[in-house]
Amino acid sequence: MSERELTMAEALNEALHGEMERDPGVFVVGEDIAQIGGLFQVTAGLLDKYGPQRVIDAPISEAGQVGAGVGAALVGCRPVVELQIADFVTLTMDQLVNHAAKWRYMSGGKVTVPFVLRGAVSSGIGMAGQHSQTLEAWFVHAPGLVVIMPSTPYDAKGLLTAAIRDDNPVVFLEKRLLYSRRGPVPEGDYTVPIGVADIKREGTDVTVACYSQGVHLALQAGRQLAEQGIELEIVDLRTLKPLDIETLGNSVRKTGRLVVVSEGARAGGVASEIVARIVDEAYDSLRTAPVRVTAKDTPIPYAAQLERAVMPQVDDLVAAVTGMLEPVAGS
Amino acid sequence: MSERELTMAEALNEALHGEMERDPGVFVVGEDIAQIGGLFQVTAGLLDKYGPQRVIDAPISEAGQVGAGVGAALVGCRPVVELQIADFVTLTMDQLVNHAAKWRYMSGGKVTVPFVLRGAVSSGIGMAGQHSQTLEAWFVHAPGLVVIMPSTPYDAKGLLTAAIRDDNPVVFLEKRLLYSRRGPVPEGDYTVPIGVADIKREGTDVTVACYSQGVHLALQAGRQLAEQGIELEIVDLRTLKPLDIETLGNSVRKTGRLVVVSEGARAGGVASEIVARIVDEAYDSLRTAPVRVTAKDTPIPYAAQLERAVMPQVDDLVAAVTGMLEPVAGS
Amino acid sequence: MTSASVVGAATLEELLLRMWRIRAFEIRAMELFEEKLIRGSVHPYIGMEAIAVGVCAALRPDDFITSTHRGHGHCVAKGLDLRRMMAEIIGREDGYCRGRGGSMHITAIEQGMLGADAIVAGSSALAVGAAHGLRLQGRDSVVVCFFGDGAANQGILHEACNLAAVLSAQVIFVCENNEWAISTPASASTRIANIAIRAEGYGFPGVVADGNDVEEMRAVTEAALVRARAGDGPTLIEAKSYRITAHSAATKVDLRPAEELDAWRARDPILQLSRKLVESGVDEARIGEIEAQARADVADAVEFALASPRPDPGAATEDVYAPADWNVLERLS
Amino acid sequence: MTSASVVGAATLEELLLRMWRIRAFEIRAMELFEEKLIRGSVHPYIGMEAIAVGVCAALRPDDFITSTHRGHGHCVAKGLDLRRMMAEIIGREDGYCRGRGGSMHITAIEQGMLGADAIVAGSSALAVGAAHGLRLQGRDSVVVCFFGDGAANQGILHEACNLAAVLSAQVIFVCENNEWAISTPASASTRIANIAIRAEGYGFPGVVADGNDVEEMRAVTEAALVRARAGDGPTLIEAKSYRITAHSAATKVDLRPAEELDAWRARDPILQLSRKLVESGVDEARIGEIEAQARADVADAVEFALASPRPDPGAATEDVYAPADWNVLERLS
Ligand SMILES: Cc1ncc(C[n+]2csc(CCOP(=O)(O)OP(=O)(O)O)c2C)c(N)n1
Ligand SMILES: Cc1ncc(C[n+]2csc(CCOP(=O)(O)OP(=O)(O)O)c2C)c(N)n1
Ligand SMILES: [Mg+2]
Ligand SMILES: [Mg+2]
Repeated sequence: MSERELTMAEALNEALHGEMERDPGVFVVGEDIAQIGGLFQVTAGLLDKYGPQRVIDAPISEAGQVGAGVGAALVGCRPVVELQIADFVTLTMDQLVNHAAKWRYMSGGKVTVPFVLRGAVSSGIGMAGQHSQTLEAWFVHAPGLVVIMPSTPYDAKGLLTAAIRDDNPVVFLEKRLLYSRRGPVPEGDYTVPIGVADIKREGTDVTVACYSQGVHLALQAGRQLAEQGIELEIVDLRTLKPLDIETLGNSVRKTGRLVVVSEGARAGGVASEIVARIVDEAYDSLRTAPVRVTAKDTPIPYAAQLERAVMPQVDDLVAAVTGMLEPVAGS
Repeated sequence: MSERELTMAEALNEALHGEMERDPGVFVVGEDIAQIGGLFQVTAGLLDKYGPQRVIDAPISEAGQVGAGVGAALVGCRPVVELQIADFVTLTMDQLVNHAAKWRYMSGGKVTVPFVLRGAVSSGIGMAGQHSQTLEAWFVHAPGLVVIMPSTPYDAKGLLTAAIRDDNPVVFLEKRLLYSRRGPVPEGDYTVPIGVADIKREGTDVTVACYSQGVHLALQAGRQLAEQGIELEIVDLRTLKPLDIETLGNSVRKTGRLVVVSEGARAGGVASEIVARIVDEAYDSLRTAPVRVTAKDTPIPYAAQLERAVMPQVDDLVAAVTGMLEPVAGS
Repeated sequence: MTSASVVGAATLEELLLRMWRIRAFEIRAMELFEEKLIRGSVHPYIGMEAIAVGVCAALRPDDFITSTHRGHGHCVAKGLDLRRMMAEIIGREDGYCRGRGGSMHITAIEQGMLGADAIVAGSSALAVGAAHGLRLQGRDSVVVCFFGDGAANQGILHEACNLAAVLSAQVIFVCENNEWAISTPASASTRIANIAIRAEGYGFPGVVADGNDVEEMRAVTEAALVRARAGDGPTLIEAKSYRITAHSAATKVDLRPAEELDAWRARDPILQLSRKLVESGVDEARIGEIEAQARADVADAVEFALASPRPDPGAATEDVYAPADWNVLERLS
Repeated sequence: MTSASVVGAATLEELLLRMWRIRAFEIRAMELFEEKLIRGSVHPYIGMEAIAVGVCAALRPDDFITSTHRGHGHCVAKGLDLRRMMAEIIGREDGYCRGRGGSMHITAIEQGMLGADAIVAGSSALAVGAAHGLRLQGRDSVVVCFFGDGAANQGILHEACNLAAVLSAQVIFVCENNEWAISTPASASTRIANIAIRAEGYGFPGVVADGNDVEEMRAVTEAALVRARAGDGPTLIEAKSYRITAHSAATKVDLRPAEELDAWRARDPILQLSRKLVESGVDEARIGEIEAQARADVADAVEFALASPRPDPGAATEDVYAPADWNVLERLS
């Protein structure tokens, strides 16, 4: 059986086609998603198949779209709202956090909000300050939300399918540079379980906790370091909330060392959260201080070499790993 | 010289009076802040003195108010916008993060945005899910913002004065339960420096990093534990961004133990960030794993005993401290 | 008591009873707040009863509403159980939200109440999405979105109105213009006399109605329902009214001029309807009975609520997430 | 080249030169994007030049504007230096933002340009606040807020318009209705024919103008300026126009019907103004000179920009915060 390869954008598109076919309550809303199939073609072909009531080119009003998604979810639909660029989530934080995330709890557990908010994280291509942010840390800090960031086409299709079927509000962030990356994707229906990390590379020396684009930085660093005899264990978290602390903890207990990679800003980022969780979970197994490899605490600049300077690079990860393996003076 | 005592609300009010008197570019905007002086009287008396152009009862439109603040700051004013309840900041995240926080950097450092956003954090009194959040972790994760949360009337007046004079956008969060707490406050002009923590209690056994209401939990726990001969060192961070890692690091290097208290939700919270920073800064000085005492990962429920159950209590802090002082089996 | 039926053409006496139930509920709620049995806040609907009762009298049971911080009146008018409402606002296990939500968050989807919302204007987009969802399900149920004059200036309302227009959503926007938003008069928060005119900017009808006249409220709602069910899209109804009480039970400073208050007190919707009924031949005593009935219903609700158990603190972390494969305790970070 | 003067009553020839400068700039920018010298995106203002040039011709140098993702035209019209603009959009140190901002974030407060904003409608509230700030400073400078037809449906615009009305802020809202928002026609994103009518909902005037007629744009702006400077509050000007190019240099699918595009091409504002000048006696050759001059200015700007140094990566973390006592490197978390 030859393995079929798709881009991540195609994989996501298949997930949407599959779920819209399967469940008439699934519908998609967003800017420029119907007629042209979205700027990144993730919603391509849906309008022709499912019509304008289920595939909606919405007016530019992100908060309204998210709020409408919540309302439709409350009456039993499974809306999927696309943010053209993930930064625009800033406009929707009230509908997302004060509404989607809390409605179930505030109702005493009586209602469910099966709602997916997808968006493209667009750093790395010069889109500059207002189009390059990745804010997963905010969502992790909003009880009631599920947060997913896939790194491969396979995971993307399976996780988006799982997200749509999940009865909770899900924020699903797609790194734009990954849309065109290819990988094997089975045809038809499958899910990748939410809350389960995936070990993308086994190793014995240092655990790398990562997700989305960070996984690819880690894989590249892993190849480089293997040449020096250093074996990374790469744990692709895939979902940030819930976090698969078990898999990550087991890996850290094995290697005794942890590097966390995140493209989010450093202060208050997901990397900090993961360090704190591992401190709770596996402190005594740590042979050295966990290290965070993150974006710097700046807005994202436009010029190429500036953007590169503030975003985490493979070299930063390599340096972090080799730094923690050096014998510490006096210990 | 007898020490004058004021409530925190009165202290904040003095800071506003002082700065409006001193600088004609300072003006205040918010809901119900002019005619009735704000729900918590922080802006009392300003309208009479400075008139409706500088003390503005705005239409309910929080994003618009914040955006207007940014615009006024760009032309050289120093606006102070009040959010009646801090949760409503969800409505303003785009103006705050994509505009206030980034405008300077995106302009290549040419413009300044001297803007203060104040709001009341209202947990503890049954205001329920949409009126009880404390989201400082989000702001810490937004490069360009300064984040301040005072615990005493003295600090509140000095820090608000410093915030208004600072050339950066500042988010200033005031715990509503602290408004009526009294403490010594000097008359006239003074500032408390931004970015400098304050040791509210010296001790040798465990460092407690805290801020806002957390300081009062810590002080109470400190008194209880002192009776058992355990001496807490209570570091009131006061500003969360920039973080005074030096003072905190020195304390941890002295005590070898850290508990972080935050009323924010646990996952992705400020407590996680502080643990990660101390892991960077003073890992080798730690004698045991740092512990976080935080709110649970839920929206805030209404009923009293539920709200108490999800918010961090003095007992939780006491248990955390005694837990980390118990001899660990096998070590 | 059993929940009021909202089906069919209720008689004026029935409408009066519903209005009295709201008022009696609010009076008791304010007292319970003073007695510290209710925490947080209570925003009484007193003086505005004709709006919710008139609008909801036109609805079918399978129609929906969204509500506000000032939501008790909408709940009662939609037929919610006073007992479970009262249990909720004093924070007990038998409350509609098991004490999690409180006064500002009563939700009862099974009765068409999508939820009260303490974010001013916050539920407007929810209403639009719910309406669109119902359409997809082939249902002609309509969603009514209540909001205040103060809420009219929030961005989300603009987005919701425009989206509703574009989708021809089966939504009715009901602006409860009670002239004030806490301490801010509507005249200070906009430059226009009638919020209803904003509907033109979205391309659907805007209607000004007397919010103290329950029959007029029912009639304008009926017209809007016909439009909505036919797929012709939303209507904005601006109900002119007034809150006779202060903004909330916790309000300390109330700026409303005495004359203004007096003028509106004279136009009290309950008073007006009672007078009308008497003029049409109903016995004064019967009016008294209706009030007594409502007060008795509320007394019963309070008794029920106070007897209801307090929620178990150990359950405080439940129900953040809906059940799911991944949702086993140890995976929840 | 030196930056175009925008003071006083510019002659039609001067206006044509400005319009040509915009067009020539955009043509080169699209080429440079193709050549990968420009990253991210370029949203050409081609076809809409009469709006920015007409509006800005009415302004004083101490008036302000806020701009959008499609902001180059506003910058040129406001008199910004083509060299520093070009250096910015190719990411060099001599750019207006030292290469930090790029095409969507040019800021030049010293020239009354408060900033381009890549958040659709995002700068509308900024404009209102800036206007209020200017008033507090005793200045009668006016702030013009440019935004698109797509932007008109964003909540923040509603809030900004209402706030401006309430404050009688010296703001002019200029809606550049170019009929499309990426792939979404204005007719699909609202149910109204003229966005200008929304002004009524805020209580200030709304005017529809021919956005391809530079003189009309200048005239309606002048009227709005008088109003604004007199303290009478904002005006909404809806400029009907069209973008002749696709949404951005990166656009792959363009849905615009060929006939629609052709019809608007025939109404090209540069063409129209050129024709008018010729009709009024100006030499065809002079028109050609103006175009040549603009192209030369842009060529000079490109040369300047390419010669400008790339920003130092080591400085990438500077300027996040303004200087302050606390702002010493080791305290910055
Ligand atoms: C987004 C938001 N801003 C502010 C508040 C605080 N607040 C509660 S009620 C209210 C006034 C609302 O006025 P209106 O919409 O006219 O409703 P009314 O209270 O008059 O029924 C305000 C400002 C809030 N709850 N939500
Ligand atoms: C808040 C926000 N949503 C979406 C986008 C993506 N986007 C960029 S331009 C654009 C269309 C804007 O249309 P319009 O306001 O008509 O301006 P035009 O491009 O036609 O000049 C969109 C949707 C954005 N930049 N900001
Ligand atoms: Mg009101
Ligand atoms: Mg457009």
